[in-house]
Amino acid sequence: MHNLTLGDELSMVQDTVRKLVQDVIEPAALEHDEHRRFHAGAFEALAETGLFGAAVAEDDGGAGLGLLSLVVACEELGRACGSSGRLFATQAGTAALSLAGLASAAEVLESVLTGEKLCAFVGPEHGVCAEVDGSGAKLSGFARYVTGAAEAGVVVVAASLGDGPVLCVVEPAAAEIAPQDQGLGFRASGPASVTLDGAAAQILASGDEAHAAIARAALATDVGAAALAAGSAFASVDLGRRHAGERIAFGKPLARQQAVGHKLVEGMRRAEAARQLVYQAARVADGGGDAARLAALARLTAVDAAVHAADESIQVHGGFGYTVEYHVERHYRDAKTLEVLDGGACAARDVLASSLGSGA
Amino acid sequence: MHNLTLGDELSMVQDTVRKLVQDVIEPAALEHDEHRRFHAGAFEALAETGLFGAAVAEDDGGAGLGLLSLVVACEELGRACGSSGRLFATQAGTAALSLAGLASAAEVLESVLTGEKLCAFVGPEHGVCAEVDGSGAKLSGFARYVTGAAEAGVVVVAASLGDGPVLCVVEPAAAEIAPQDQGLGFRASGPASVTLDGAAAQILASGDEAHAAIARAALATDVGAAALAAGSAFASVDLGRRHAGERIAFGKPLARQQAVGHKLVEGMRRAEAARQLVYQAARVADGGGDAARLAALARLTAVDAAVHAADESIQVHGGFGYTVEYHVERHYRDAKTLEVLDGGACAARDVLASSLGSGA
Amino acid sequence: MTDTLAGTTPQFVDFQLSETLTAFQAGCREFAESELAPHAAAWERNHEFPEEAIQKAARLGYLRITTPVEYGGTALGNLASCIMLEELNAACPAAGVTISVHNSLCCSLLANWGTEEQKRTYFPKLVSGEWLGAYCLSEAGSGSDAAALVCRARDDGDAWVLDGPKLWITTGSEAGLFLVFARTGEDRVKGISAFLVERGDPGVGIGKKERKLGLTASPTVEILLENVRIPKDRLLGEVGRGFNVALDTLDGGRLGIASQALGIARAAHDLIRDHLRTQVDAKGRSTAHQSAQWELADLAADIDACRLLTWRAAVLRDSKLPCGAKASMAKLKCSQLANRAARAAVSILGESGLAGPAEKLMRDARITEIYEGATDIQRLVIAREVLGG
Amino acid sequence: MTDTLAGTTPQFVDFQLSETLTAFQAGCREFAESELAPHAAAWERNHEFPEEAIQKAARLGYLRITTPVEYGGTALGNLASCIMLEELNAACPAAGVTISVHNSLCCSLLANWGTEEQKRTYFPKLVSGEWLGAYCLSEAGSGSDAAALVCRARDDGDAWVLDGPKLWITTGSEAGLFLVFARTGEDRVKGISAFLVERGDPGVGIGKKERKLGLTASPTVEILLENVRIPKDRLLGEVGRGFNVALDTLDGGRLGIASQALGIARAAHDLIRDHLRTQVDAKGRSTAHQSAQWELADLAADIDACRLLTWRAAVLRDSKLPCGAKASMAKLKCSQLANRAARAAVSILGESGLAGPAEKLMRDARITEIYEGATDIQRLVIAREVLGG
Repeated sequence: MHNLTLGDELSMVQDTVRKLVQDVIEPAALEHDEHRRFHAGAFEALAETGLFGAAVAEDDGGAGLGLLSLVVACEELGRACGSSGRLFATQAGTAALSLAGLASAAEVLESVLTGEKLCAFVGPEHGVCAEVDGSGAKLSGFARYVTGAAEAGVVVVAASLGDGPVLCVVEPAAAEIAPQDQGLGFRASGPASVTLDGAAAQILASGDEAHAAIARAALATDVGAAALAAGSAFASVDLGRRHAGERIAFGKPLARQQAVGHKLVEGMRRAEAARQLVYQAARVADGGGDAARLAALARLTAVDAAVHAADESIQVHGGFGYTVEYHVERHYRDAKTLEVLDGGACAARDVLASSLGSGA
Repeated sequence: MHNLTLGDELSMVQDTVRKLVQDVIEPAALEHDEHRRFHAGAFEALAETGLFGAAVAEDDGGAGLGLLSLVVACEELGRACGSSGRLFATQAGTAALSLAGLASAAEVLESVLTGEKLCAFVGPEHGVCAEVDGSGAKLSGFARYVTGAAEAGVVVVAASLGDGPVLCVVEPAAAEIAPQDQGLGFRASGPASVTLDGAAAQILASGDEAHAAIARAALATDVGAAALAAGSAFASVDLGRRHAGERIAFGKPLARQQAVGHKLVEGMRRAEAARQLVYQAARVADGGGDAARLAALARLTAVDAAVHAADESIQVHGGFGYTVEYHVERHYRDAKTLEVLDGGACAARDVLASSLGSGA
Repeated sequence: MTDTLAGTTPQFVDFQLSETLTAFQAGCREFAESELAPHAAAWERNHEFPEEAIQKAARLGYLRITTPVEYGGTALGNLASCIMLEELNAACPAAGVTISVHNSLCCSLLANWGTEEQKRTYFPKLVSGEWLGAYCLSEAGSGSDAAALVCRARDDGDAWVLDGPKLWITTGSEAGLFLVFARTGEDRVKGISAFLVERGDPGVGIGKKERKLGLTASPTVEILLENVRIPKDRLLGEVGRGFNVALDTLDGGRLGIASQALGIARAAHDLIRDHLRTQVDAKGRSTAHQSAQWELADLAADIDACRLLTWRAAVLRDSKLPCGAKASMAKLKCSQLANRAARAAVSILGESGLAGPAEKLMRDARITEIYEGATDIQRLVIAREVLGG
Repeated sequence: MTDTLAGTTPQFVDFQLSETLTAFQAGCREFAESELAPHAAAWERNHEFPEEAIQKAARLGYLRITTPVEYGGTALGNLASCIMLEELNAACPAAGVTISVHNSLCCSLLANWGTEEQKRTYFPKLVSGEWLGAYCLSEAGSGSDAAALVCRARDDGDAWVLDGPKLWITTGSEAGLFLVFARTGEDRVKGISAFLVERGDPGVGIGKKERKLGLTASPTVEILLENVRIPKDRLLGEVGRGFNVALDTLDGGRLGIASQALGIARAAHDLIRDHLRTQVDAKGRSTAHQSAQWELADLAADIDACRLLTWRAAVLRDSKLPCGAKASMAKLKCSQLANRAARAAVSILGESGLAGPAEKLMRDARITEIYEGATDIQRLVIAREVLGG
C-alpha cells in the first residue's frame, strides 16, 4: 500500500535494499550478532550499491533522492538487521549529510559516499571540546558506544569551541578507541568508546556553517533511527504473526486467541503510526521545511513501537522468543539500544518541551 | 507546517470551519454541554457553509473534495466542540458518503447535504434486522446513544436482511427515540436510543450495493472520529500548555517542571501520530485505495491520544482541570465516548486481528 | 466498637484482618449498600448533598472514628478508617469524601493541636454530626504549593481578623466548622497560622460553587472571609505553626483518598465482573472476550496490591511509626488504579457504559489523582525518601 | 533455622516480618552480596554454571528449604522461600532459578508425592546439593498447553521405558534427578504419569543447549530420553495422576518466579537509585531529572506492592489455604514489574546502561513473564477465580 506514494527512484532503492537484505544481510544477521562480530560483509555490500549517497544532493556527489530514500532503505534494513541498518544510517545519513555542502569536507565526503572509509560520528551530546591548534584543532572528550567506531576509517566529531560549534574530522589513530563488545544491542555494528585526549583534528566547519551541519546530522540521525525502528517493529509483528499462525496451543493456532491477536494489532498500530510520522518528517524536510520536531516525534514513536512490538512478540513466541533463533530477542535489544543512543529519549523530550508552542 | 500539504480548496475548508468555530461554536460549547442542550446553532451554521457536501463527489451534488476535507473540518471542530464535530462527522461523513451514489437515495441525500434534515445513522454494529414488507421493509432492533437521534429529521439504518446487508431509511416518527441526556460525552449532540419495533422503512440499497454503502459509511465514520479525536488531543495539549505557562507554583511556571513538559510532549507526540495516520488514510482513500485498515488504526491511535492528552492535561491543570470552565474535562468525556461508539475499540481490534497479514 | 484498636493488639496477622475489624468492615458494607448505593446516582444527577445519609453515618459512629475516646470518639484508628472509607466510597464517593475530610482533616487536627477547651467546645458537635468539618487551605494561587497562600489574619488586640477567600473547599457550604490557614507573617512557611472559624462568624460567606466533572453531590465551594473577627482563643496551635498543622494532615488525608480510590476501583471491578458473568453460553461457560477477562484479572491483582499498600501505611500510622512515603505510595497507586479501572469499565460495558454507573465512576475517579496532593507530589515525597535527600 | 516456621506462630504481624525471618533475610542477603553478586556478570559472560556457589548455598541450607525436617530439610516454608529467592535473585538470577527449581519443582514434589522409599533414596542427595533437581514437563509442542505432551512411557513388565525428548529443561545439564512427565495413556490429561529419572540411567542424554537472551549461566537444555528403562518403583504418584503432580507445583513455582522477578526489580531500582544519588549539586541537593526521580518513585511503590502480594500468597500457602489465584497475581505483577524496572534502568543509566548490570537485568528479566506460566496464563487463572467459572 505504501508504494502508492513511492516514485520510481525510491522503489528502486527499496528493491535494491530488499535484495541485499535477502541475499547478504539477513542470512548472516543472527550469527554476527550472537558472536558480536562486525558485519563487514553487510557494510561492503551496502557500499557497492552506491546508496551511501542516496540522500545527498547531486551537486555534492550524491543521488539527490532526499531523506525519503534514507527512510526507505532504513526501514528495510531495520526489518532484518539492526546492526547493518545502524551502520547504514550513520554513513548515509548522519555522516554524509553533515559533510555534504562543506567545501573543506569534499575529500572526506567522497570516502564516505563510496564506502572507502567507514565513518563513525561523535554527536554533540557527548560534549567534546575543541581547542584551536595551528590550522587545526585538538579535541578532548569521551563518547560511549559509538556505532562503527571499532572499525572506523574516519571519525567525524561535533564539538564545541568556546561558545560555538565546530565540526571536525579525526583519524582513528589519533583517538583511543576501545571496542565495547559486551553491550546490549547493535552487536555487529562495531560499537566502541572513543576517548579524545587532545587528539589532532581538522576543522571542517565552524560557526553558522557548523551549526547547520550538525543540525543536518541530527535530523538525519533521528530520521534514520525512526525508520530503522519502524522497520524493526513491523518485523517483530510479522515474526509474531507467523509464529502465532503456526503454533498450536489448546487445540487451535495461537493467533486465534483474542489476546494474541490484539497484541499483534497493537504492535502494527504503533509501527504504522511511526512509519507515517517518519515519512512525513522526511517529506517536510525534502520540501525545504523544518522537520526537526517531526523527526524527533517520529523517533520517539518508532523506538517505543519497536521495543513494545519486540516485547510482545517475544511474549507471543513464549519460550521460543527467549532464544536467539527466533530473532525477536535481537529486535528487543536493538530497539532498546536505539532509545538510549544519540542522547536518549529523555533529552529529546526536554528539547521538544522547551520548544512547545512552535509546533502543531 | 501541515498547511504545506493542503491545497487551496482544503485551506478554504479549514478557514471556513475555523471562523465558524471562533464565532459560533466555541463560545457556546461549554454552555450547551453543561446543560446537555442540543447545539442547534452549530448545526445550522455548519449547514449554511455547505460543508456537509464537501467530501461528496460533484456528480452526487457535493464539492468533491474527498475525505481529506472531512479530516480538515473534523480536526478543527474536534479542537473546540466534540458535540458539533460528531454531528458534522455523522452528517457530512457517515450519512452523506453512505448515501452518495445510490440512485434511490437522491432525495434523502439532498436533504442531508443541505442540512434540511439532520441525519442519524444506526450502524451495522447494532444488529438491526430487516424483513421485506411490500416494496419496503420493517426494521427491528435497538441502538444506544445514537448521535443526533433526539433531533433527527431522518434516520439511516444499516441492517441485515437474511444473510445480506441492506441500507434503509426510516422516518423518526416510525421509531421510538428516547433522548439519553445523562450520558458521558457529546452531550450537546442530541444522543438518543433508537428502538425499532417493526418500523416501516424504505430500502435504499441491498446486496453488493448495500455492502459498499455501509463500507463507505464505516470508513467515513472512522476517519471522522479519528480527525475529531486528533483535534481534541491537540486542544488538550494546547490548553495544558497555556495553563502551565501561566500558572506559578514553587516560584516558577508549571511548564518548567520537567514532568509537566514531558506530559505535554507525550500528548503532542500521540496527537501528531494520530494526525499523520488519519491524513494518510484519507489520502489513500481519495487515491482510490483501500483505507479501511489505516482508518481503523488512525481511529484507535487518535482516540487513545485524545483520552490520554485530556487526562494529562487535567493533571497539569490540577484542581482547575476538574472544573468545567477549563474545557479539558469535556475533552476527556468526549474522547472516551468516541472510544465506545460505533462498535468500540475492542471490536475494531478484532477486525484488524482477523485481517492481519493483509496490511504492512 | 468503642475500644481503641490502634497500638494495642495486632490488627493484621498473617494477611488476615482481626475479627473486630472484619465485623466492622461488614457493618460498613451493609450501610453503604443499603443507605448510599441506591441513592448515589440521584444525588449526583441533582447535585444534592446527601445530608440525611451523612447523619445516619454519624449515628453509626463513622464521624468519630479518628476522635479520641475521651471526647466522644471511637478512636478506631487508621486501618479501621481505611476499611470504612473503601466501603463507603465503593457506593458513593461524594459521601465518602465528606466523611474523610471531616475525620482526617478536621477532627484529627483538633485532636492533635486543639486546646482542652477547644476540644470540649467542638468535639460534641463534630462527633454527633451536628457540625461537619471543612478544611480551608487552598486558594486561587496556591494548590500543590500550599505555602503560597495569601489569606491574611491580622492581630487586632483581643481578636484575630481574617481576610481573603479560600478556594476548593470540600463540604464548604454544609460545614459548621472551618479550619482556616492564614498568613500572620511574611515568612513563606513560618508566617502561616491555623484558626477555627465557625459558619456563623460574621463575615463568613459561601462564594462560587465549582461546576465539576464529577463528585457533584459533594459541594466544592469558595469560602469568603471578609474581615472575619474571631476571639483570640480560636487560634489552633501556635502562631506561625500553621504549616506544621497542615502537614500533620497529610498522611491521614492521603490514606483517606487512597481508600476512596480503592473503593472506586473495586466498584469498577465489580461492574465489569458482573457484566462478564452475564456472558455465558448454554453450558455455562464464559463467552466473555479474552481482552475483557484479562483486564478484569489485571484489575483484581492491582486492587489487592493497592489495598495491601494502603493498609500497611495505615497500620504503621496506627503504630505511630513514620509512614509518609508509604502513605504516598498508597495514594499514588490507588488513585491511578481508580482511574484506570473506571475507564476500563466504560470501555468494557460499551454503549451501556456511557450512561450508567460506569461513566459516573470515571468522572468521580478523576479527582483522586488531584486532591490531597497530586500524583506528582506523591512521587516527589517517595523519591525524596528513596534518595535520602 | 531448623525449626518449622510454617503454620505455627505468625510469620507476619502488622506488616512486620517475624524476628526469625528478619534474621534469615539478612543472612540470605549477606550470602547473595558476598558470594553471588561479585561473580554474576562473569558467569553470565562465560555462560558458566555457578556450581561452586550453589554448593555454598547448599551448605547454608538453601537447597532444603521446602523439604520436611524428617528428610533433612528445614521446612522453613513458602514465605521464607520467597524472602530467600528475592535476595538471591537480586544478585544472580541464574543461581536463583536453579535453587527455585530444585526446591519448588523437584523437592516439594518428592515430598508431596514420593513413597517413603523414594524420599529416603533421593532426599539425602538433594538436600546436600550432591544432586540438583530438574523438572521435565515441556516439549517442543507443549509449553503453556502442558497436557499436549507426547513423550511416551511404556509399561514393559518389570520396568517403564521412557521415550521422547523434553525441551527447555532448566539446570538439565547439571541435574542428578529429573522429574519426567510422560504419556502412559491416550487421555489428554489422565494419560500422563510422573517418573523419577536419574542422570545415570542408560538412554538419558543432554541434547541441544538453548542460546538465550539472558540467564546464560543457567543452562536450559533438551533432555533426550531414548528407550530409558527404569524400575517400576520410579513412578512418582500413581499411573495417570501425572497431571495432578504437575499441577501441584504451580503455586510454589509461581511464587518462586514472582520472587525472582521481585529480586530483579529491586536490583534495577537500586541501580537507578545509586545512579541518581551521584547527581547532586554543590549544596548536596539532587540534580537528578524529575522524570528519573518519578520513575524511581513509581518503582519503589510497585516493588512494595508486589512484595506484599507475593508474601500474602506465600503465607496463605504456608497456612494450607487456597492460594492459586493469589500466587498468579504475584507472578503476573512481579514479572511485569521486573521487565519495566530493568528497562527503566537501561533508559536512565543511558549509554552507560548499555554495557553493564542494567542491560543484564533487562535480558534476565524477560524470561520471568514466560516460564512457570506465561503472563496470559496467570490472567486466565485469576479471571476464572473472579468470574467463578
